[in-house]
Amino acid sequence: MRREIPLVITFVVGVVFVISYFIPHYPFNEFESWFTDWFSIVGAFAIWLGALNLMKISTLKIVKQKKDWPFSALTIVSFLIIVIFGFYGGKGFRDPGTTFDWLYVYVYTALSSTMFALLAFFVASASYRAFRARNFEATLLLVAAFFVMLGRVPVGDMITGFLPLEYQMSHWANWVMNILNTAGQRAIMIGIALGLVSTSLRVILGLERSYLGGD
Amino acid sequence: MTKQAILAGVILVVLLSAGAFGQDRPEAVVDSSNLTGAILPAPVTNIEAKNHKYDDGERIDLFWEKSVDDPDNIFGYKVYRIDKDGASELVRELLPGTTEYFDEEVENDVPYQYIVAVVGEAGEAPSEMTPEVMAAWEFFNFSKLNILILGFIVCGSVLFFISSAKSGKKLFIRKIGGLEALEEAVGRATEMGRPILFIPGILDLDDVQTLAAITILGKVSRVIADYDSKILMPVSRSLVMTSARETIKESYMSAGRPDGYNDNMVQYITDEQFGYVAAVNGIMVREKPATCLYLGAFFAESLILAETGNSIGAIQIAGTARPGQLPFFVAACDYTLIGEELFAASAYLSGDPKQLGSLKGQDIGKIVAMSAIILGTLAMTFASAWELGFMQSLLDILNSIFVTN
Amino acid sequence: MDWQIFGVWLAAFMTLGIISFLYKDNVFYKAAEAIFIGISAGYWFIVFFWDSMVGKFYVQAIESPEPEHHVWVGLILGILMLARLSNKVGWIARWPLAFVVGATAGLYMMMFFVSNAMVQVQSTIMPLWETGDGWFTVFNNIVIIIGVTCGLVYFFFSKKHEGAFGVAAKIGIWFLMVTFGASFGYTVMSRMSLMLGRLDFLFGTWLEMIP
Amino acid sequence: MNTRMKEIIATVAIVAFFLICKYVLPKPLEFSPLVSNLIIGAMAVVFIIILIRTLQGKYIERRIVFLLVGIALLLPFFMQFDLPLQVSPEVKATYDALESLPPGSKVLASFDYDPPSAPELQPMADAFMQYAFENDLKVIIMGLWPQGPQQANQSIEAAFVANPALREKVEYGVDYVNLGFQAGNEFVIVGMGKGFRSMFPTDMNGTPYDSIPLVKNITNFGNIDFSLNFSAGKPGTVEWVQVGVDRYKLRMAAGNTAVQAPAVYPYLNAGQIVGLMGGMSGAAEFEKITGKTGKATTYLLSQSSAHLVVIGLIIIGNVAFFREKKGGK
Repeated sequence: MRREIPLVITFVVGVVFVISYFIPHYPFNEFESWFTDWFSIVGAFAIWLGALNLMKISTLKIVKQKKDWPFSALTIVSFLIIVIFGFYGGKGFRDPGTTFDWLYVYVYTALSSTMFALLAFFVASASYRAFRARNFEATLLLVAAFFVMLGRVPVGDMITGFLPLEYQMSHWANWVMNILNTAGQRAIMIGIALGLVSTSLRVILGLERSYLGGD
Repeated sequence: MTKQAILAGVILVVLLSAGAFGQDRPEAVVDSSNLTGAILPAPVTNIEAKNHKYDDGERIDLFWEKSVDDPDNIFGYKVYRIDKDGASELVRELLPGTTEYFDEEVENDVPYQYIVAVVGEAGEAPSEMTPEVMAAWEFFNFSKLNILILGFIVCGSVLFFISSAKSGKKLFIRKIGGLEALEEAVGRATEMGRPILFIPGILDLDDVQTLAAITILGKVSRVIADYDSKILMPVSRSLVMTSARETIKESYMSAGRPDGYNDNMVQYITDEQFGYVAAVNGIMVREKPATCLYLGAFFAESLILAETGNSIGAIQIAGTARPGQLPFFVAACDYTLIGEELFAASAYLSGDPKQLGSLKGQDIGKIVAMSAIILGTLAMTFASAWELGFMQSLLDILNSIFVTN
Repeated sequence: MDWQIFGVWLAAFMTLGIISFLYKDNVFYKAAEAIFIGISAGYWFIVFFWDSMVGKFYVQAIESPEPEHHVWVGLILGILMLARLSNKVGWIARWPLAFVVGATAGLYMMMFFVSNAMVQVQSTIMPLWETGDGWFTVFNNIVIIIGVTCGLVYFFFSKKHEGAFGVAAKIGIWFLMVTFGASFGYTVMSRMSLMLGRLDFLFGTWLEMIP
Repeated sequence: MNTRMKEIIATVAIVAFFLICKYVLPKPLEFSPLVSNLIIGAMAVVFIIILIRTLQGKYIERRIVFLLVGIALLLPFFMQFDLPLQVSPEVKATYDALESLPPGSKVLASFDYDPPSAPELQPMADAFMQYAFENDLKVIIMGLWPQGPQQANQSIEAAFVANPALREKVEYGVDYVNLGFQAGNEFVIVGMGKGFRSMFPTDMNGTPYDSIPLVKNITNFGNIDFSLNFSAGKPGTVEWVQVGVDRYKLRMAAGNTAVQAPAVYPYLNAGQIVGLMGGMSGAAEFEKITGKTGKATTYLLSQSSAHLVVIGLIIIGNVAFFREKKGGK
């Protein structure tokens, strides 16, 4: 039973979504909107699960005094702070001027943006040490990258300023993006779409069960 | 019997609508009294009301050509709906420039008529009343029949090949270039007496890319067991750790050297992305592996790993289906399994009927796509260049197969 | 105390704390990271609570004049999801998981098949003859058609890459490489922009040096 | 001197640097053309030194590369150059689509991004908001990312700051509305196809859908004239195209982060979206064509210099690579 019920659920729900694409009326449209509503609610719980799991792991770390446990305490405290202000704020919790908004602007934004901004430095350093034109394919890649990188900023047009306007770098970049890139992306896209169709089919029919985990 | 009933129904409807036509235009509908002495704007023309096709019988589409006074001398349009009792209702006021309205507040199978009035300074200029129209209910969306058929072809071939692979039929998959490179790279590490680093991405076991990586790990660890070289495998998920340990252990068993295996080959580091990368970097710098394999789902850490690998002079082979990271791997690694090649490699190595069959089924889909593109292009070219009639009809057929709206 | 000024200083301090990772992993970075993890989990927690649970579920199920009872099923599925936290009853979390996986599979199957396969195939069918857009358009059409077809050939696994087929696969991989190059260039652009945003904050908002 | 000492000295130096920046240097700081050119010259010299060192087989340390990039990104902020900027066809198409909308049109703006992507997408959103309010387009805001609606509020505020007259003119609930976030990724779009009301029973502040004048008559995508989507990943433009455009016939243009943009071009060329703004350059072009110059335009010089640095580093690395390869043979 532990295995069969999930397989039945997956089958029924998947089939309803496929059928309601073709048959636009009752009962499938009704089911589809029900499932859509449920999905939205389950999605919220999935996020809570993640948050609660984080709290669980952090608490265990503190209790067992594992390495770096003070940082786990910091995580829990900051979680609690924003959650408390969020609840306290009521429905307008994130209106400009609220404490929650203050936390969003000055703490959350600063931290999350900087975290991802670090990548700028890693890209640069990898450019110096790792990106090599070691064969024809890699050379092609780097040359295309140069065209795009120069063509998408004014400096490209400045370098090619001696050429007529429609032959300047930005037009080359446009061409690379709209023609060459489109062609390649399309091939990848069609391939991925077919892959997704066959994976989805296997999932709906219960041939693919790895998402259910072991035992 | 049924036929007669339908006939009777049709006659009834015709009579009713004739009756509706016979009625005077309801006075209450629009106020066309000319109060200011200004001239009424020109009414809209060619008004048409249609049942919206292939829905649940919940919508009527209204189209018209805009008033010649639009946009300078009018305030907008008003849509009136008249039900079968002759009662009219203002359903919506629209902006100048509008030429269509979709009425979704109608009941199924009830006849309605419509009037669109142009609102100007002098008042409203009504259009003609449309013939009666009903929002009808259709069982199947026939405009999507082609999608269903194409879908059946792709899904059918996937299922067909899976079942034929299961029944023991041998399915041909071309050799994947990266696999040979993989074996060479392991050999090189052995010659140099240095370890091999294997990173299975940073996602958990429920991701197909991680699964493919574990399949390939089976092959790699078998070669390692045969050559008696050393493997390092820091992972960021505890489930991945368990299954990687089992895989490597199995390889050592089947190579006849169960004593060569130990659990330290696979180590769990941390779930935290950057923390994991920092730790792996440390291992790379300390142990100086001769070969680094990055197979699985990667995010921003791809280029950090590849850079460190490069700085210690390792041979690097990567494979991922995440398009965002592929450029960095291709530029920084010696060999890269691109997208589907990762899954193909896994299918090739494992011989799993499910994977092989899907791969084959997808190939059928690609044949359909490629032939449609080539045929369609030829047909369109000939049709436009020499106006060949049969080419135009071929093109029309292809268009009807691939049209989606 | 002016909270806005304090906020800017705090944000600057946190920004520098994370940037310090570039030198090496250190206690400031770890602290900033720990706060980040907590704050972002809390942020999502709260927004999902107000917008999804109160803004949608509560309104639909209870507050609305015509309550919709079916959403209670969604709530039950959601609660079952939380069973994952326990080892004993964790297996029951597979039911909502099966629901999510099934819904996603069913929707994706149609979405991707139509938008990413059929529409793309249809729009790759283009004339190789001048139809009023000039011969350069024809040239571009040829390039796209060759690119897409050869790209598909490269990802075709049922036939060996030899002869004419091998040549097509080779051309296919070149197209893929140029595509990756374009992505590469764009990704660099993106990464640099992110850092620019932070520098603008540090030297503009905080230090007020940027004109 | 041991490492510990060095680190302490470096920390003190960094703190001193920021304190000097804060309390000593003139504000705002602007380089004269001479100084700007000298700096550019100095950077060129640094690159030549790096090239020579690398050719000698002495790769410079990562942290020095980091520092170099930081400088290359930072210093152009203080320089004044006039940059030529050509608007690409896909950005122009976005603008043309907006221009073709008669006043009073209802535009659905989905904010599907978070603060890390804001440097690229916020300038587009700011310019769009100001444009929409000035041209009397009715904006319906929503987010598939929880942070989106809050970013939208920032854009509205930015529009009010850029054109203070708008603060009086524009009214919440009549000229724009913020429906907030809803969980469920692409399923939210599916649900909206059936009815906006079911996915957003209330707006961001809990006002019931039916008591908001702007949206109470909007049932689904059929009542929307145009849609603009600011997207940093999944769910975003791809999902909007797949569900909103291909299934519910929405007319749409998109603003994307540069990471995502290349994958969206096939949709653009297949006519599934009418326009596309990609990354910082797309944002700057959009600012230029709408005449709402903002952050993206000021970032362009730094962006250019960063690209040059990356290209320079790749070239230096490869020159050394080929030399080694030759030497190896």
